[in-house]
Amino acid sequence: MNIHLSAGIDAGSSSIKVAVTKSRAGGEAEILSTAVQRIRRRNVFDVVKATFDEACATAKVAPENLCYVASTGDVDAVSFATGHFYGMTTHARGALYLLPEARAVLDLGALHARAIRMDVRGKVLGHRMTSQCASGTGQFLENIARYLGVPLADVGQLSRESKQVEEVSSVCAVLAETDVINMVSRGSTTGDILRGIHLSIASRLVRLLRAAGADGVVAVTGGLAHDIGLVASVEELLGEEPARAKKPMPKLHVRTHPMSMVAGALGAAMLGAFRYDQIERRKQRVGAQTASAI
Amino acid sequence: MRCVLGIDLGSTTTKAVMIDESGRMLGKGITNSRSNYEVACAVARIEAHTAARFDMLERALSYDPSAKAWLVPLREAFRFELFLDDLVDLRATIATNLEGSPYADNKALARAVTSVLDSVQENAADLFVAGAPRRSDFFRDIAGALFVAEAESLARVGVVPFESLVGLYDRAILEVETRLRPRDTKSLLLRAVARSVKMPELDGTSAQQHQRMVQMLEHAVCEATKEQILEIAVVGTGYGRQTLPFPKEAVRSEILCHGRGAHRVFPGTRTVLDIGGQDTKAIQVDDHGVVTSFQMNDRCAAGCGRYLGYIADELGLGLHELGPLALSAKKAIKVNSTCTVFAGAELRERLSLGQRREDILAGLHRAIILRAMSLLARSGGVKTEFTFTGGVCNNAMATKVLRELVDENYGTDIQLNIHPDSIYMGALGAGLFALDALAGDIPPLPAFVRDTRMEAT
Amino acid sequence: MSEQVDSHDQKDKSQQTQKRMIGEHFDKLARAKEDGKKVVYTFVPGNVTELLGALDLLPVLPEINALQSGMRKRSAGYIAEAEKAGHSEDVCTYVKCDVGMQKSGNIGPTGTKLPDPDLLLLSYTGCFTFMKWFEILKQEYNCPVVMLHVPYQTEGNITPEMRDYVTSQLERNVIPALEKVAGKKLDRDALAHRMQLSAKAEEDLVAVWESAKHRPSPIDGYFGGVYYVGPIFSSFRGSEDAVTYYRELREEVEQRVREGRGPMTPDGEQKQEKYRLVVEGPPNWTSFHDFWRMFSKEGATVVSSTYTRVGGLYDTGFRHDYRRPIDSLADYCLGCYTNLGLPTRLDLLERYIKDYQADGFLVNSVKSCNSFSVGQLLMLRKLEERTGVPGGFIESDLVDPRYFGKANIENRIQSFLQVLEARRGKGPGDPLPKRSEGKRALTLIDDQKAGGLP
Amino acid sequence: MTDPAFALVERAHSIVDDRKLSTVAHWKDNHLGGLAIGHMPIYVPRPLIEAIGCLPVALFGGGDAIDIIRGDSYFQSYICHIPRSTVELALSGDFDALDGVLFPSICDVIRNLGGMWRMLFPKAYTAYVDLPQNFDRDIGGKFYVLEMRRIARELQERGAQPLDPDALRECIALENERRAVIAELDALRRAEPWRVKASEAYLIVRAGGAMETKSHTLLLREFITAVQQRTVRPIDNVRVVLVGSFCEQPPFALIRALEKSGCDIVDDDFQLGMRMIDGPIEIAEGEDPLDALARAYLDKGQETASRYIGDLIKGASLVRRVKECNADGVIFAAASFCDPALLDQPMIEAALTKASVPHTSFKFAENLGQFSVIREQAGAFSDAVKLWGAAS
Ligand SMILES: Nc1ncnc2c1ncn2[C@@H]1O[C@H](COP(=O)(O)OP(=O)(O)O)[C@@H](O)[C@H]1O
Ligand SMILES: Nc1ncnc2c1ncn2[C@@H]1O[C@H](COP(=O)(O)OP(=O)(O)O)[C@@H](O)[C@H]1O
Ligand code: SF4
Ligand code: SF4
Ligand code: SF4
Repeated sequence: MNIHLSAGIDAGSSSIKVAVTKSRAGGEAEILSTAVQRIRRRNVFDVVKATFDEACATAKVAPENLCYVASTGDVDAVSFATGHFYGMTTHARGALYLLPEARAVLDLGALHARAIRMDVRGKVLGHRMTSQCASGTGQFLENIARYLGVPLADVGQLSRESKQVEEVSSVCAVLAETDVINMVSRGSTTGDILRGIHLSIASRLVRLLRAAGADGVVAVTGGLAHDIGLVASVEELLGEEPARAKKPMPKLHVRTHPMSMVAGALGAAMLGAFRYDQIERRKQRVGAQTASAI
Repeated sequence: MRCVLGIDLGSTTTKAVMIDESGRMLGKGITNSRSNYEVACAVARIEAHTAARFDMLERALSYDPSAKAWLVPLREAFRFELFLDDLVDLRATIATNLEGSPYADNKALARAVTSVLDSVQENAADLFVAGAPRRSDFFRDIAGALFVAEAESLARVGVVPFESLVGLYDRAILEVETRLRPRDTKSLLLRAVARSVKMPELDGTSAQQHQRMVQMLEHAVCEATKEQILEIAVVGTGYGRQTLPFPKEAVRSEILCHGRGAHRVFPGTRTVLDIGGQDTKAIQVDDHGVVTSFQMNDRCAAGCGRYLGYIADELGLGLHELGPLALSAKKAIKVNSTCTVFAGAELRERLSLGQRREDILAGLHRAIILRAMSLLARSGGVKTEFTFTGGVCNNAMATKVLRELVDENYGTDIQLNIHPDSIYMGALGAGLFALDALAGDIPPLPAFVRDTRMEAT
Repeated sequence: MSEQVDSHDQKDKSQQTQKRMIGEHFDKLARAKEDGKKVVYTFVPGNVTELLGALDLLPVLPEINALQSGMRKRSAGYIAEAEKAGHSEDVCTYVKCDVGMQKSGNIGPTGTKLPDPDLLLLSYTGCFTFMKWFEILKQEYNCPVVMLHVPYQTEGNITPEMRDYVTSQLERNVIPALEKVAGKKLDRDALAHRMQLSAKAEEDLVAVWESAKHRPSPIDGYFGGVYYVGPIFSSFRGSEDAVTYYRELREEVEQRVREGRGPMTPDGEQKQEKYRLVVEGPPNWTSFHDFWRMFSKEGATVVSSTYTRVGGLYDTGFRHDYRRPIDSLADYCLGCYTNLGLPTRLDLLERYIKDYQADGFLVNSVKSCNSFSVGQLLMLRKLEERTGVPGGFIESDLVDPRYFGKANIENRIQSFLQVLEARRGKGPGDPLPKRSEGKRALTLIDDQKAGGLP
Repeated sequence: MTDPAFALVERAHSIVDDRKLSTVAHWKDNHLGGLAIGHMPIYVPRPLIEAIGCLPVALFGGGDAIDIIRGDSYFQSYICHIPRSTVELALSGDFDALDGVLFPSICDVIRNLGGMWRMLFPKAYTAYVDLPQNFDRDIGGKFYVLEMRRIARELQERGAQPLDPDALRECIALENERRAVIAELDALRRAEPWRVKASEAYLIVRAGGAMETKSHTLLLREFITAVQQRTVRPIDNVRVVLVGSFCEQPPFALIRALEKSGCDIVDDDFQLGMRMIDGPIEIAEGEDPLDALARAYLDKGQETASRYIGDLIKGASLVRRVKECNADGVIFAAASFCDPALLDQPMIEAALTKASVPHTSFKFAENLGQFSVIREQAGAFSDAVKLWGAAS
């Protein structure tokens, strides 16, 4: 069986993620490298190029040796892709690779949150996502963290250490800032405030998961998977659910992986290899048919 | 003198309006809403009291037509006196905080703070002259800007880190802001008189003239502060009614208050649009100022003043700069995102595509007013005369777009009122409800702040 | 339309009669299968109960079941059930409530299981959702449907073409289908007899409606009214029981008029009649009593309403006519309130406001029902224009408690009643001197006078 | 090389976007005394209207091009979008070229909108067209013929020509011709979807809504000839049938977004009225053409949410269509708050599931500006079909 080198580029709204993989037909794959760069206020095309080059260099793979460059996320951001797969498909595939027991994905990015239910192959069976409202997203947390003067990387830990939750009354990511201002002036600790925000976001995420019909192990992917405070809050709310529920609900377990943030890129890279194989085989089949016709 | 008070505790600002028994507006006060609603209400109320004293002072001087010119520097001087008082408090607070902190022994830091505060005091004087460009009237903003500027220059020469200085300020200002200090208006006024006659505007007058003026002003101050102001009734309104520090009987809905306030000022008003910080209301009133229908949008920042605030932050601009900048647009770029946060992201994206900041801003302003238009339409449309209230009135682009859209949709013969005191309409309406309570034989409503004798006259 | 009258502190005879009738009907339904009775599901507007009765068929009205589920706080669960099965959030909640109920075992309002239908009689009158509803039920129950398409009265009159269309369907589709299920021929004399009974009850019902012209009105023509229309809108029109019920009801109401008493409310008799209202639109069922109290505790009586005309409009003179049974059934179907064009609905409301001397009118716009709701905002404006009487607008839903915002609705009702008060000249009129302002554009007033900021 | 088909699409696009209806005004200038009669979705007997010398003008709401301000004030938040934009356009004077509007019986919203129209525009001709739900020739057919006669009579009172059977015969023939060309276009789309995009066909068909039948047929012919000359390569897309959008139309950009997310829309029910009758309207020897028109509606009307299906099974005809056009799946896209479509949805989904046809559903509004969610959803759908196929 052939060995395919492929790359996946996940062009998100806040950062670009790239993964280079080596796959065998049949699904076995190995990660050669990953790279993440935040866009900040730079030109997206430049960041894509830079991140891609970085990943190729780390993997010691020349771009021309890649059989497939798959983009995901923003279709228009990658001008040199062989093909494109949609975010839900790639996150599902990537999540399944990182956490094979997962049957659902919670993909948490800068401007969206998605709950995806999938089968053993990573095929999307059902999903729910936030659309026009940022009240459950990474940008919301970023804004609050910026306001509190806390680096993103510390957000999770601070929230985990909180003993007392500050309840956020507003559902809106913007108006919640007013709540936060009030909390600060009341002298609440940063951790308590963050935990309040986390729980408020988490309650929305739990609803998304339920609506998507998630069951069993849920893999958290996307940048917010790094936020252990948020993940803990989702766990906490899931734990409280049965007490409140009238009917028994499927038991959910959330899991993360150190590479969760690049799940989309990883999935894209692997699906790219898979698709390459599929097309090659089809070509051969068509070729064989033509041959026999002659 | 008997009077009533209306207080509008908004999400962003708290406003108070004082009305005497004849229905005359005596004074109004505004402050930023804080976490501590009682304090916010009390401060707004004190400000209204002060304004009322100035009103009385003006009347006490009305016999002398030239006195009007002196009132302006007097007001500035008075503001400055208040500023200095607050600054004293700030100094003390920082000192206390520093003592209890791990940096207690850091002499350099202590010295640096003192020096920053000294120069704040010094530089502030320039801001309190007639016509001086002041970004805000709130102590937090004025002192903050001066403090940060000074701290920056100190930090640049490497004396102490910027963060430690600003950190001290941030902590202390919260305490100062939420601390209620009694205000002795009379002695403050007398101090202001002494200061004002030394102000540059009054240069060129002889010593004798000075002397006479001081006497006249001091006399007027005594006259104006002699009479006690008796608050007979207070009615409160505003955002998050459950959090208002008022008894239930003394609370009226914002809808009713805005409708009534706008109608009082412009009796022809049949439609009121209020765009505040966290909500937008479209209100229809009848010829008595009674609300007949309304539509409201809250819980979502898209379409409220906060939307513009968020965009301003995103661009690193002040709120007051937003409108003028948008006015210079060549066209309005349509913004697709409804959500404030998404609009912010879209703004960034469009800027990176090379679109003009002004044009995007124009689109953002249009978006917020369009949302208001749809609320208006749902509440019953605009009929004859229309009043725009709330903080967003201060944004010239918002008012321009509103005018255009009203013209387009309801014809150019609609009268659109925008009062410079638009932000007080809710408080005024509340005051009028308080006046009703006074007119009827309803027993006076209980006072709302625990310490009722804040004004030591 | 409910047997739930227990909150009334004293039970009138008519109420006991109604309770008995309903109880017996549901008992019959529960025993239908063992008794060998056939069951036909159909809708309230345009129902041809006399036909069913004459053929000894038992009617079930899914709309009534849905509203009962709403009153008994079951609807939220049923709706959730239907939404889980793929029904959209956006659509009529009666349908979802019914589908959910069916999926949860089809337990009826009295706690017994309802029999499955032997036939769905799709009386397609005044609402397009009816068709979808029975298409869905048809797949759920896998049973036959017969369609009775009633054309819409756009112009407020019934043309011979319309009547002919309906009677042909009755004669050639509906009656044969019913006969097939019933296993017997329709006895035309029995039908005529039933129609005679219908007309009798209708006569008494109209007298009850008109009693509200008295001051104080002895009835509430909306909240109370939905109880009064129960029998005639549902399974009992054309029965002796219904005749008895309406005779008793009329006597009681006439007695109240003589005694000068106001209507009964959930908290006993309403003592004061401060406001007389006309209401357009169905009520909310999930918080029916709370909703009612918002009116009764303020002294507001609804003197007439359009919702109580959805199952037949009798006060404009229509009566079932035993001499021309099929024609009059057609006229009945064509004349239900929701089958009238908006201008006709507007005329009717205007007439109610004038005839019943209302101080105001209120629209309760329900999310579920496009048939009622589309156009109500325009009706509100036009009615205000035409009558000069203030109108109020509230939004809720029939049986989805998520759309009944109690505080908001209460707020609006109170503001509305305040407006009525103010219109009478007793309101919080402005004691301040009026000043008139200048021309258009940015009008400013001299603010220093008003005490500018120092 | 410039693509002549593209130029035709552009022309169609400008007609579709012309909300002031200037082509209609132009037609009136050239047909003195002719009436322009608007009609709401989905179906009215257009040949009848043309036969009495009127121009039928299909009205499909305001799309995403207009800001709705007054239109909103007449409709509660839970009502679909098309009536808002329709009222907005009318109040803005954009319908000034029309002499009247027909409101066919497709749902309570359109029906009541007709009533509102009478109140808002008392001078305009407003008629409700009650399409029969009884498909018996002697009952529903008879009623429908009388209904059509009434409309012809009422229009005649307003200046239209009297109904002449020969004229009607001719208009039916023209309509049949158009139907045949549209069918040809549909067949082409199925065979080579990369040659003609659904979004292009959408514009070409929709442009006919405000044209005389014969001019539309011409445009369609020209377009078919032009696309056949295109040199294009097939793309690795999935083939979908899109249903649910028979009344309020999705924003044009949404159709494009779906195409971009890897879907070839090989069949759809956009502007269903233009294709409502399946096959030609056949006039029997000596038959009154009005009877033939009614008969075509009764016997050959396409299945859609506002038409009673009688003893048939909901969704069965869709499954058949999916097979016929060899589609990989179905996208059900309905307007938000569209009761007919949304009440149909669970029944249709059940039928598709039973027949193992992959499907996905979403809601839209005609003025939707953000498609990210829909694009993701459609993309995930097309990915899944592409990678794993229908057999799952
Ligand atoms: N170390 C971290 N801790 C907490 N949050 C993080 C961390 N890194 C990234 N994030 C969050 O993840 C989000 C970006 O996630 P990502 O999946 O890259 O989004 P997108 O694909 O939309 O760009 C950011 O908004 C940020 O809030
Ligand atoms: N100087 C200014 N220039 C432009 N906009 C302003 C200015 N001041 C306040 N605003 C706007 O007014 C809003 C606050 O309005 P306000 O009526 O005080 O709200 P609330 O009643 O909720 O406290 C702010 O969010 C801002 O958008
Ligand atoms: S509620 Fe806040 S976060 Fe949500 S759409 Fe509105 S502005 Fe955006
Ligand atoms: S739409 Fe209205 S009339 Fe139709 S079923 Fe629902 S509630 Fe009844
Ligand atoms: S979109 Fe649906 S509900 Fe709206 S008018 Fe059209 S068919 Fe009726």
